[in-house]
Amino acid sequence: MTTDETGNSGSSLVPGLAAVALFVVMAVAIVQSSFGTAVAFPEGESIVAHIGYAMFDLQGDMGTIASEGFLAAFLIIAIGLDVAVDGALFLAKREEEGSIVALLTDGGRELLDTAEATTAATAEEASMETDTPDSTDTTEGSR
Amino acid sequence: MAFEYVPAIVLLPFLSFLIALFAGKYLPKGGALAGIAATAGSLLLSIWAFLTVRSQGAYQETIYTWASGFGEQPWELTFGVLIDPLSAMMLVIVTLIATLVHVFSLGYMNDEGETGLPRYYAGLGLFTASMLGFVVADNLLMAFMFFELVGLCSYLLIGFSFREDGPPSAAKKAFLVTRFGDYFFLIGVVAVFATFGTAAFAGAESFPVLAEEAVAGDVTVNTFGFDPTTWFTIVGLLMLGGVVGKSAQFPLHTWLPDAMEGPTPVSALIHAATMVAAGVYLVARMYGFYAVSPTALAIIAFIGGFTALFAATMGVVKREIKQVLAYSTISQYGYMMLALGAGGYVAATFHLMTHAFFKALLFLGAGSVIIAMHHNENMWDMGGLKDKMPVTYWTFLAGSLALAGIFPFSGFWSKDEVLYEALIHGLGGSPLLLGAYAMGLLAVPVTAFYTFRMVYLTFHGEPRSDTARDPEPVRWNVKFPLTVLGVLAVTAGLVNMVPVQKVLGLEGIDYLHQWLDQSFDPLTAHHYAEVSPYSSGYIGGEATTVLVGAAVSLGLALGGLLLATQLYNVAEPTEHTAKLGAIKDVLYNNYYQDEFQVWIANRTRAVASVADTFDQGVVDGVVNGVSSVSLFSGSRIRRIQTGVVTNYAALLTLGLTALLLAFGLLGGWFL
Amino acid sequence: MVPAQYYLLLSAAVFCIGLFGVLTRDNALYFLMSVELMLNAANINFVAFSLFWGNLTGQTFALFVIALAAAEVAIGIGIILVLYRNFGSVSVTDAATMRW
Amino acid sequence: MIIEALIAFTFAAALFTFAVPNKYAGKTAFALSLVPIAGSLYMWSAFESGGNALTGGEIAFETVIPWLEIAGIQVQWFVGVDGISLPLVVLTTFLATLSIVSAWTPIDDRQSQFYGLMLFMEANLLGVFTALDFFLWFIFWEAVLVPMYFLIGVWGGPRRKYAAIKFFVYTNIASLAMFIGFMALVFGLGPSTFGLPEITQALANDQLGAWFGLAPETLKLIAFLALFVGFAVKVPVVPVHTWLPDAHVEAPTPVSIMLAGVLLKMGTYALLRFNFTMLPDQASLLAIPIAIVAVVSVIYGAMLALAQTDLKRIVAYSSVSSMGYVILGLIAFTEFGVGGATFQMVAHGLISGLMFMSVGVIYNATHTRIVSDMSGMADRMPVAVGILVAGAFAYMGLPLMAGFAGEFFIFAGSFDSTLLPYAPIFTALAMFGIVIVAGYLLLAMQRTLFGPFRLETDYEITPAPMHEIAPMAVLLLAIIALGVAPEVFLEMIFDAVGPILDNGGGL
Repeated sequence: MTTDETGNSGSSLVPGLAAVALFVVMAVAIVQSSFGTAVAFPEGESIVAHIGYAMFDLQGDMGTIASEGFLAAFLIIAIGLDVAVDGALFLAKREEEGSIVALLTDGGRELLDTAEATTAATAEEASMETDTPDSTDTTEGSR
Repeated sequence: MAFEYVPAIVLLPFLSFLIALFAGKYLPKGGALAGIAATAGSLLLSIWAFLTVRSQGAYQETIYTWASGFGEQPWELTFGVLIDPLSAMMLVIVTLIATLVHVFSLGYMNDEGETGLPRYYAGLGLFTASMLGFVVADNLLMAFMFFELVGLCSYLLIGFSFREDGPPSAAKKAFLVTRFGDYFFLIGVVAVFATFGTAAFAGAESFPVLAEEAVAGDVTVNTFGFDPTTWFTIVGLLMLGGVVGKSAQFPLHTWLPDAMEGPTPVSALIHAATMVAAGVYLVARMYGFYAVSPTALAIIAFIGGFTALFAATMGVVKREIKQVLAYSTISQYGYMMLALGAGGYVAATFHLMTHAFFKALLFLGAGSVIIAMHHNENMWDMGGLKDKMPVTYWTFLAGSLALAGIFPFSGFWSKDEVLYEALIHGLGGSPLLLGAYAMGLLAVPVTAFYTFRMVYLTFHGEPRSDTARDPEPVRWNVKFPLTVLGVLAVTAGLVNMVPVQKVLGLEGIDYLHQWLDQSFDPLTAHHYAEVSPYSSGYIGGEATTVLVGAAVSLGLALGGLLLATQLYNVAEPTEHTAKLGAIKDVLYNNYYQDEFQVWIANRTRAVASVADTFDQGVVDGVVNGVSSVSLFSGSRIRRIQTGVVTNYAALLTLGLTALLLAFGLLGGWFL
Repeated sequence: MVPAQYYLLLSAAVFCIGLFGVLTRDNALYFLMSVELMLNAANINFVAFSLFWGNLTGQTFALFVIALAAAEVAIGIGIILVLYRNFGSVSVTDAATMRW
Repeated sequence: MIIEALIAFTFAAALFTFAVPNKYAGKTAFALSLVPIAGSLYMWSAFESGGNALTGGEIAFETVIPWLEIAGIQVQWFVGVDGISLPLVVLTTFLATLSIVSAWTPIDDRQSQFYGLMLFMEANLLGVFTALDFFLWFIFWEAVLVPMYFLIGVWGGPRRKYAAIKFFVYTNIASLAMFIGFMALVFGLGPSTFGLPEITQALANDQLGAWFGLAPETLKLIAFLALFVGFAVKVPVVPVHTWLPDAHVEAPTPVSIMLAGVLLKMGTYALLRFNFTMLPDQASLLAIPIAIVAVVSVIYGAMLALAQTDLKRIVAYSSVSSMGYVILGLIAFTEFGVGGATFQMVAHGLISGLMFMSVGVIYNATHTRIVSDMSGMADRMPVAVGILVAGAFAYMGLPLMAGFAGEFFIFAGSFDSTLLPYAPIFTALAMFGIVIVAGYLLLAMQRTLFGPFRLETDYEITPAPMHEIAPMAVLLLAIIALGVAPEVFLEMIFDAVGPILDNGGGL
C-alpha cells in the first residue's frame, strides 16, 4: 500500500473501508439510542446576541439563555490564532540553503555541505560575497 | 596461682607474632629474639602449670563467652582453659620444641641469609599460639577453631618461599587435604552441639560424660532417630575425619610429604612434633566419647595399623632425607592411632611424647645436615658426614635408635607399649585388633630398615659429592637444640617403664600412668580403661606376654637394622631398589595416592567446567533467550511504525471501531 | 423538532467522509480539506446539542472550533509548503522518514 | 528523628557532591559519608534491643507520619530499626565510605556524578533497611536500582550496557512479582495502613480473608511464592543468579563492593522480613524445596567459581555460594539458624567487600583480572596481597574471623532444625561448600599471587598506595573483630529473631 502508490495520488480505496466500518458502527449505535425530549431555546430571544454576551462573560448580566463564560477561552484562542499565523509565516518564509526545518529532516547533512561550500567559496572567489547578502536582503524584503 | 597465667601461655607467642609482623623488619634478627623470649616465657609458665597440676590437680575455667544462644538452643559457645595432666604435658612439649625450633631457626634461617624473616617468625609465633590454644581448649568448638588456625599457619609456613613454584602448591595441597578432613570434623562438632547442647570436654555436663550416660540409658539426648551407640559412632567417625586429615593418616596423608617444601625447622615443629600431633591429641582429649563406641575404636585402630605399615614401606625407597622422615612421621602417628583404637590411652600419649622429642630431633638434625650440604637434600649426594659433624651425628643417631625402637631408647618403650596394648586387647577377643597389631608389628622392621638406611647413607661411607667432602659448619644455635632433644630422645622413655614394672614386679615406676590418672574424674586413664569395650587376654601370664611382645618387636627392629647395615653401611653404597622389581615403581609413586587425588581434583574441575558451560549455556541461555525473544518481537512489531501518516490514521480508525464495537456489544448499544 | 439522532447521523456521516478522505488520499492538501470536514462534523454536534439542551455553550464552542480550524489551516499550509520544499512533493507517503 | 536526619543528610550530600568539581568530588564524598557512619554508630550505641519490629516488639528510633492514602489504605513515613536491621545499617554506612575511598584510584571520569550516585545509593539503602511501611520501603527498594544502573552502565567495563540492562531488567521483573505477591496479601487483609508491623500481626492473627475467589491459605502460598521469587533474584540463588557475575565483572570495583556487600543483603533481609516473618507456615510447608535451592546454590555456585578464570567472577560466584548458606539458615527456623543467617549477611558483606577491594587493587596495578595473566604478585605488592590472603581465608571460614562465626551459627542452627526434614543431611551437603571454597580460592591465589613474578600486561607494578590499603585494613580489622566478638551483633540479632520463631515456624 505504501510502496506502490507513491507516484500517483490516492489510488487505493481499501483503507477507506475502515471509515465506512466506523460509520456503520456509529450509525447502528446512534439509531438504537434514544434521547429525551429537547429543551430548545426560549422563543423571542436573540441567540446571536447571547453568544456575544457569553463571549465576554456578560451572560449573567444581560442574557436569559444559560451558557458558560468564554472570555478566557476567547483571549486564548485569539493569541492562538496569532501564533498560528506567525507560525505559518515562519514556516513559509524559509527558502533554500540552511533552513532549520531542512536540518531537522536531513540530520544536518545540508549544514555540513553548506559549511564546506562556504569555506570553499571564501577560499576561491571573494566576489561571491556580494551575492550572499543580496539574497538575504531579498528574503527579508519578502517578509 | 599458676593457672591464672595460663592464658598468657597462649598470648605470649601471639604477642611475638604481632611484634614480628609489624615491627619485625626494624628488629635485629627479624623478630627472632621476640619469638624466643615469648616461647621461652611460655615454656616456663607451662612448666609452672605442670608442677601446679601435680600439686593441686586439674583446673578448668571459662574465660570468654564467644556467643550464647537462648530458647531452644541455649548453647554457650565459650573459650576456656582445661589444664589437666594431658594438656599440661602437651603444653610443655609444644613450648619446649617451639623454643628449640626458634633457636634453631637462628641458625637455619638468619645465618643462611633468608629473606622475609619477619614473616617467618610471625608465622612461627602465630602457629605456636594457635597450637597452645588448641592444647588448652576446654571444649570442642574452641579446639576446632584453633585446629583450623593451626592449619592456616601450616599453609603460611609451608608456602614461605612463595617465589618458587613448589612451596605454594604444597601449601595449597596441605590446606586443602586437611580442610577436607576438617569438613567432617565440623559436621561432627555441629552434631555434638545438636546432640548434647554442649561441647565441653570436662565436667559433669560434658559431652563424653553425657554420651556415656546416654548409652547407659540414664539421660536422653537428641540422637536423630538412631540408637545412641550408632549415632555416637557416626559422630565420632565424622570427627575422626579431622584427625585423619591433620595427623596425616591414610587416605589423607598425601599432604605431609609435600609439606616438606617448607623450611626444615617448620617441618620439625609443625609437621612432626606438634601440629600433626593435634589430631591424636584431639582423640585423646575426648577419649571418653570414643570409648563408648567399639566400632569407632576398631576403625581408629585399623586405620592406625594400616597407616603405620603403609607409610613405612614408602619410606624405604626415598632419596631425600626429609622425605624419609616425612613418611616415618606418618607411620609413627599410625602407631598412636593404633594405640588409641586399641584402648591404649596412656600408650598413645606416651608415644606422642617420645615421638615429639625424637622426631623433632631428627628433623632438626636433618636441617643441620641440609645447612651443611648447602640445601641439597639428596642422601645419595651425602655420605661420610659422621666425622665432620659429630654433634649432629650422635644426636641424630640417638633419634634414629629411638625411632627404630631399639632398647633402651625412648621409642622402644612407647612403641612397645602400643603394640602390647594392641596385643592383649586383641587376644581378649577382638580379632580385628590382632590384624592391626600384625600390621604394626610388620612396620617395625621396615621402620628400622629405612631409619638406618638414612643414617648410613647420610653419615657413613665415603663422601659422594664435593659439598659432602667440605660441609658448611653449623653454629651453637643448631647444636644446642640438638643436644637438648638428643638427651630427651634417649631418656624420655624412662618415665613409663611398664614392661620393667610388670616383669620385675616393681610398683610405681609407671609415672605416666599415674600422672594421667590425676585428671578430673571422668578424664582419667583408668576410667578410660573401664569404659573401653576391650578385655585383655594373655599368652601365658602378663609378664610372659610383655616379654614375648617386647622380644618380638625388638628382634624385628634389630633385624631391619642389620639388613640396613648389610646393604648400606659400606664405603660405596649402591641402590638396591632394583631388587624390589615392579614394587619399586609403586613405592616411588607412593602407591599412586597422589595421582589418585590429582585425578579426583581434575575430575572435580572437569565437573566444574561442565557446570560452567551449563550455566552459561542453559541457565543464562534461558535468560538471554527470554531477552532475545522480546527484542526480536520488538523488532518485528515496530514495523507497524511505517512513517506513513495514512497508516497511522487507518490504525486509529480501526482501533476506534473495534473499541466502539466492544463497548457496544458489552453495553448493549446495538439491541 | 428534528430528533437528535438525525443530527448525529449527519455528523457521523460527515466525519466518516472526512476520515475516508484522510485514509485514501495521500496528497496533503486533501488532508487539510478532510480534516476540515471532520471538524465541521464536530460542529454539527455542538450546535445540535446546544439546541437540544437549550444551552448556548455548544454554539459558542462551535465558533471557537471554526477559529481553530482557521489556525490549523494556516499552520497546515505552512507545513505543506515545507514538506514540498524538502521532499519535492506534497504526498504524505514521501514524508516517511520518522519510522522505526 | 535520627533516621530521617541520616537519610536526608545522605541525600543532601549526594546532591552536593553532584555540584562539586570532579577534582574534589572523591574527598568531599568521603568526608560527607563519615557523617552517616557517625549517625549509625550513635544508633548502635544508643540502641536497646526490644524484640522484633514486625511482631510487635519495640521499634528503636521510630517515626510515624501519615503521608498519602491509596485505595483507602494509609501510607506512612514509618521508619525504625530493630536488632535485625541495625547491623545492616551499620554495614551500609561503613561499606559506603570504604567503597568511596576505594574509588579514588579507578574512577577517573565524571567523578562528581559517580560519588553523587554512590551517596544517593547509600541513602536509599539506609531507607530500605529502616523503612517499616511497605510503600515507603518499596520506593527505596526500587530507587536503589537506579543509581546502580548508572554506576554499572556508565563507569563499567566493555560490556557494561549489557550488564546494566540485564541487572536492571532482571531485578525489576523480580520486584514486580514481589509487588504483586504482597499486594495480594494487602487486598486479602484490607489493612488500614501499609505498615509492616500491622500487616505481620494481622497475618499472625489469621485475619486474612479470601480475595478474588482464593482461599486464605492459597492466597498466602501464592504470596509466599511471588515474594520468594522476587527476593531470590536479588539474593541471588540458583537458578536466577546469572545477572550477578555479569554485573560484577563489568562494574567498577567500588560498585562491586556495594553490590556484593549490601545490595545482595537486601534480598536476604527482605526474605527474612517478609517470607519468614510474615508467612512462617508457608515457609515450613516449602521447607524442603527451599533447602534444596539453598544447597544447590552453595554447591553449584562454588563449582562455578571453581571453573572461572576471572578473579572477579570467582568472587562473584562465591557470593552465590555464600548466600546459599543464608537461605539455609533462614529455613532452619532455629535461633542459631536465623540469627546466624543475619550475622552472615553482615559478615559476608564485609568479607566480599574486602575480596572485591583486593581484586580491585590488583587490577588497578595490573589492569587485568585474568588468572593466567599473572603470577607472583606477592613479590610486588606484599601488603595488599597479605590482606587479600587474609580476606580469602576469612571467606573460607577461618575461625576468629567473621565468616566462620556466621557459617558456624548457620550450620549449628540448621543441623538442629526441627522444622526442616532431613536437616542434618541438608546441612552436611551445604557444608561441603567450605571445602570447594577453599579449593578455588587457594588455587586462584597460588596461581596469581605466588610463584615467580610474571605479568602479561605492560604495567609497572608498585606497592599499592595508602588510600587503597587503608580501607582493606579497616575491613580486615572489622572482620577479625566480628569473628572474635560476634556477640556485639549477635545479641541484638538473637533478640529480634526470637519472636519470629515464637510467631510460627512449626506446622
